[in-house]
Amino acid sequence: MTPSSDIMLEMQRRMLRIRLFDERAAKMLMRGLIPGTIHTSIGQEAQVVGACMALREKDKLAGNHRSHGHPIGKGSALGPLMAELVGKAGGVCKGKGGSMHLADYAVGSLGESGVTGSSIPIAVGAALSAQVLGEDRVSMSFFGDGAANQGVLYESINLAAAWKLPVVFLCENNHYALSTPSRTVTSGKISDRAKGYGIPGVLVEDGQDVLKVYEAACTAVERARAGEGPSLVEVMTYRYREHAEGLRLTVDYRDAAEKQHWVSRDPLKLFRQELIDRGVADEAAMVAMEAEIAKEIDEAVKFSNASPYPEVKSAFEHLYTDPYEMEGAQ
Amino acid sequence: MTPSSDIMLEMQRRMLRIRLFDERAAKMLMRGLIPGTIHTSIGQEAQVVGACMALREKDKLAGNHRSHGHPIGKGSALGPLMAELVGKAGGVCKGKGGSMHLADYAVGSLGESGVTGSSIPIAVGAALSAQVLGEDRVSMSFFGDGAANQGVLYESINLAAAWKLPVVFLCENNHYALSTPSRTVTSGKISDRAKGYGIPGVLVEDGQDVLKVYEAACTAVERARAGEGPSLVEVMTYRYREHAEGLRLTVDYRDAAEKQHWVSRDPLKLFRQELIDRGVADEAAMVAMEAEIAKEIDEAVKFSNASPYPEVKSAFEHLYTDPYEMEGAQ
Amino acid sequence: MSMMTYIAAIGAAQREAMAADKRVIIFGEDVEANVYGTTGGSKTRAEQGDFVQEFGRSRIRNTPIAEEAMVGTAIGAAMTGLRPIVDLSYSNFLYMAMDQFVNQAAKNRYMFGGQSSIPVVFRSAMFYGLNTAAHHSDRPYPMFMNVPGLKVVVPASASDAKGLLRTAVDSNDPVLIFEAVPLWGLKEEVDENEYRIPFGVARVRREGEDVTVVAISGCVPLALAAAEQVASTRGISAEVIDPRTLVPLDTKTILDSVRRTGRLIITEPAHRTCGAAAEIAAIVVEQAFEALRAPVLRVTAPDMQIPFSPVLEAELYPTADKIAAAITRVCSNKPFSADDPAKGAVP
Amino acid sequence: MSMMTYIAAIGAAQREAMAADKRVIIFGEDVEANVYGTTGGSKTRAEQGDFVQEFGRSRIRNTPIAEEAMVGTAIGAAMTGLRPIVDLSYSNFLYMAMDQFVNQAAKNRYMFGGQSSIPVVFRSAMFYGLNTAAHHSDRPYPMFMNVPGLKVVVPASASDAKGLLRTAVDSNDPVLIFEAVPLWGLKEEVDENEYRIPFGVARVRREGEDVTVVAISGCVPLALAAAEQVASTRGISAEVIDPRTLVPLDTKTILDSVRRTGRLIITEPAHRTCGAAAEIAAIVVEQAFEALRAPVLRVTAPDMQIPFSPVLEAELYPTADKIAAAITRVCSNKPFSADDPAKGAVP
Ligand SMILES: Cc1ncc(C[n+]2csc(CCOP(=O)(O)OP(=O)(O)O)c2C)c(N)n1
Ligand SMILES: Cc1ncc(C[n+]2csc(CCOP(=O)(O)OP(=O)(O)O)c2C)c(N)n1
Ligand SMILES: [Mg+2]
Ligand SMILES: [Mg+2]
Repeated sequence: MTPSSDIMLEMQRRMLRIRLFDERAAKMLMRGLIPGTIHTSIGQEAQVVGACMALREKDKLAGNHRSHGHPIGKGSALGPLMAELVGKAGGVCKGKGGSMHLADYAVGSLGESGVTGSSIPIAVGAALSAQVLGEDRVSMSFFGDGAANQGVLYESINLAAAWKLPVVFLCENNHYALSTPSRTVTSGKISDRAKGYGIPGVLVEDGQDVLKVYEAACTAVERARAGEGPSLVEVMTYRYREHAEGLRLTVDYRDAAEKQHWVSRDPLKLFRQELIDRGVADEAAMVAMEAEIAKEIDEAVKFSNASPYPEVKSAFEHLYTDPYEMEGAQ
Repeated sequence: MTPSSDIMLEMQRRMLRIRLFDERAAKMLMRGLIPGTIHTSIGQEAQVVGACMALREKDKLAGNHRSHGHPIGKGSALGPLMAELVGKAGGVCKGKGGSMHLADYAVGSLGESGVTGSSIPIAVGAALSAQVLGEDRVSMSFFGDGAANQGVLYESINLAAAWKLPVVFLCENNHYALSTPSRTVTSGKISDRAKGYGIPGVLVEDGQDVLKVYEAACTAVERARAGEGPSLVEVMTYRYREHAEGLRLTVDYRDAAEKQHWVSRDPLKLFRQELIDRGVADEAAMVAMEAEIAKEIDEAVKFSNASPYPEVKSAFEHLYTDPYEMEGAQ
Repeated sequence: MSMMTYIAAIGAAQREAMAADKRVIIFGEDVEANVYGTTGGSKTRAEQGDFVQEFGRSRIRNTPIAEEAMVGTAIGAAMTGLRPIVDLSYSNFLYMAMDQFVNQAAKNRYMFGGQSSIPVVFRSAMFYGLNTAAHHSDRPYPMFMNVPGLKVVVPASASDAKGLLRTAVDSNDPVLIFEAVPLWGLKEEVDENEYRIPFGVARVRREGEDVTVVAISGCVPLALAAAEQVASTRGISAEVIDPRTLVPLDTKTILDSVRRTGRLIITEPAHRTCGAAAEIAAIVVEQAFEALRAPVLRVTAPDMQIPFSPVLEAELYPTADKIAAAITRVCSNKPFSADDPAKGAVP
Repeated sequence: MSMMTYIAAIGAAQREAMAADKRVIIFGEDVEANVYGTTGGSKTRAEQGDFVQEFGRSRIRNTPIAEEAMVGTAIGAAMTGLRPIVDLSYSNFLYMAMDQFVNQAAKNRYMFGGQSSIPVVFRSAMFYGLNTAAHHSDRPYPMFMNVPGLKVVVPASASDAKGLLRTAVDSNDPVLIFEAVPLWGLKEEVDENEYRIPFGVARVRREGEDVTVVAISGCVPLALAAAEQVASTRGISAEVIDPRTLVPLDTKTILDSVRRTGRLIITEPAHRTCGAAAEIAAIVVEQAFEALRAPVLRVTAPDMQIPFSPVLEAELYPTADKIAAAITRVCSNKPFSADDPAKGAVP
């Protein structure tokens, strides 16, 4: 099932957004314009976008610390995302969350979690509300190969399978958890773990091919939407940069040849060529798209620069929804 | 590999100990002689003893709330166990633990856990110390079908497999977690979950046959001892009594025919007959053994009756090993 | 009005909440079989009145034993339209889901700049004094008081249990209710009609002039008994205040009382260090220091785990006698003046 | 003696402990690559001094991201002959293993009547004030103080960090060490030889006569700065006490000081409600009431989660100015007498 040209072009557009957004953000962090730290999805764009494009607007997702790609892949406006990374009042979370905790309820992004694995049952809960309220929506949980060793994933898979909840568990296997090679701490194959719960466990060997990811994600999403319950999809991919920007490790935990192999399979370059080969677009159209996205990024940075820093009193807002008087506020 | 006659006779002896100990304890609880509550292993004796007999004296085990069978199966003296249930100073835990928290370090029983699943990594830790210190011992973790849905089990399996630790995960599948049928909350087959971690997952369909359990347990224990890592063994069995003594549920959550089927396969009756058929023992020998164990139980109760209640000050002992002065002790 | 037990009042509140709003669902271990007595007609399952029959299996669900996923699923469901009540049975099992309580329930609304609301209720019962030993006897509510974003409720009577649970379900923020099993059988006049009891409003259980006794959860009846005791034996008039909710806490009622009485005792079943009693003592010595005429005493469980043996466990909790002794001490006729060394010896 | 940073002192203590006793092992996420800087020659991996090369992969191990199993495995290993040090990196991740800390580490020895000892050290770092937002900025040590059976250590200087960690490894009971990342870079004279600092012994960082300031973790340097400030601007002499360990707590040193000064401020980075400051205030008003001349003030983080934006986060923690203001208030020349209404207004 080949997606329409429009869909394929949108895939490339979103992958470009992630790539250029993260490249810009990395520069800004280095220049001290973004506080704290950020984790880029550079190299993993096909895995993120292939999965997100399988979702409809009403569908929900919850993610992790490597958080920019998920809302962008789901269609978030870039300005408020960039403003959030900088800590501005115009940030999508009003400057309260920052990079690891992006959320954009306008597009169904329920929230990224800086605590690995912690958001997995949140996505299951969104699937439960859909089932109980009879709303036609699916949720997707993004987590890494490292988080896949957290027990809460298996509790969540078991619960979702027992209740036939419309949720997709999507493992972003970039082969490493920070400095730790997956093979050294992960026994067996993550996607094989689905079998023990009687649900489909799908392995996408080539996570750099956005169409392969999209196809696997669509199958899982359709199954969920049809009321047949959850699936576990494991996508093999690679991050091109260090775990987090600014992190300096003197230990070479990644093999140069391995890295070279994956870098040579850059998802944007691959799909750009494919679009041209398929006659979906020509070189000129691609150049135009790249310019268009570059402009979007500039706009996003402008938006962020134009946004003021939050007022101090906002630090004391949004803890509770109901009116609440805090003891000993300082 | 048929075990020796001595081993087979010891199996029947230990199964009898569990049966008679629990029957007596249940009576004592009903008569108010045992406070709190107890969970009997009546009906599950083959599953418990078949597993424990695969262990050597130095080997360790950690269990759960259904706790009497594990130390008895490992060879504990009955007196201190009974005294513990009553809350006497002579109890194996000096009256501090009670039924759900038996531990007998003399036989390698590291402790039962009233919190389901919580003791699983404790057994993994005992396997780690064996590996690091180069001690030739294996540990076994006992947990139920309900606890098998706790994430900590999969974290523990993954860690033990990654480190090739000498531990056996033994699931006591008695088909129910309190009032909840396993099939309604457990997706897939528990033993199949091992595959996702690249370790053996063994299903013992007939957990009422002590030799079948013993054989599967021995294979897993030998594998662990040989340094090849953990195994997951799931034993199908059934509890003949209510989840806990004194618990009165008006909802019939267990089907009468199902219960009848399992009761008809009483592990003690089955093995008694088998011992006679195999010519390992005759009727007279069996009667003698039953009388001998009945006497052991009487002795255990006598031991408990003779033991004083702990002194109040002992409530303030054993929190810490190092000398410690408590603020505001009352 | 009718006489109702504490546990029946919880069941009644759950029934009302389920009937009133389809977004309310209940899940937890063994709730379908009404094992803990709050999801049926009564502790024994009456043909009618059974929640499964009344509300259906979509809205009342047994869960696997997986507290972390259970709690996280409830949070996610609350963020997307439901108003779940999660029955965690024993308070000891909350620890399994600690990450979800602290990192998700308490933080999501704040981290996301107010995009989400998390209307979810987590019920658990403090089974203490029942010889179930350390794995089934915890009173862990103080540690949740240290987590901003959660609300902490500790009902001490049937009518409060019902009205506070309804308010909890109405709350648009996560609420943890800690029920006191020793009070499950206690009866009180309860209104069969719907009503709410607001959070942050203490209940003055007994008025008095000489000393303020703030009593929490299972210690409320003990404090009332102690108050009667010192009244008859020593003519001491003790005021007994039940805060009912610890987050938010009704500091005004407590401070006003201490400003009148000049003396304060706080009694609770939790461990002593960093308990609710410590917080209340700290608030009072900050904000009503001028009024204090005597040391503030805490009557709590000591910093000790709970032993199984009845002869040992009995020693560990506050009793009416211990509370009465503390009251007597701070009210001893010895006048307290800043330079009276005797006072130092009080506790 | 040599100048050493707080983080280097931790690394030095770990190296000493590993070299001294083969039963000591270290595991946690990314410890092999020395990501957090305490398992190598320095933050950058020096060819020699690297723990993996020095002690081998059996004794220093990367774990999967599975805190619950990691902590439980360490407890089980400690119960059977090892003395593990578990590096949990951020204190926010302790919640994942809460059940293991509370139901296993704190209770096993007690429940089993003393059959087991559990010599295990759990290290975690409180990364706050660094714009990492609510999921990476918690200071959760107070909730562990409410759990009998655990020891809670909060080093505030390089020499203390080294000596307390050695004592923790020697301890036959579970110890949780909460390191303050804001202090990681702070240098102090540290003895390169082995030494221990006993638990339960506070360190008087500055002697004074007018007011006692109990400062915890990252607040110690702030309190010292505040003390200098009030000394020069107001001639107030403040005594600054660092308890160093919160369980056990050196109440004697604190009480003796308050009995001299008559005034107490407690400052800590944790949330206010049920924090260590509340406990210390409660102990003092129980046991040294007669000496108190002014309300006891707490300077803590408010009951609020931690926002990301630097302009917001900065507002939330204690500062030298806030501490100085509190000191000034309680030392205001207004004489405090029991019937002076002004006092009520102090906080
Ligand atoms: C519960 C928890 N433990 C540890 C960490 C620290 N940490 C942050 S990201 C990370 C690695 C995550 O690896 P993976 O899940 O594979 O995601 P990736 O970074 O590779 O995308 C770790 C260990 C955390 N944030 N939360
Ligand atoms: C963490 C936790 N959750 C819930 C309980 C309450 N509980 C005690 S036993 C039990 C059922 C356990 O079922 P299973 O693991 O199959 O063991 P079985 O009783 O069938 O032997 C439950 C829910 C508990 N003790 N601990
Ligand atoms: Mg990864
Ligand atoms: Mg079972």
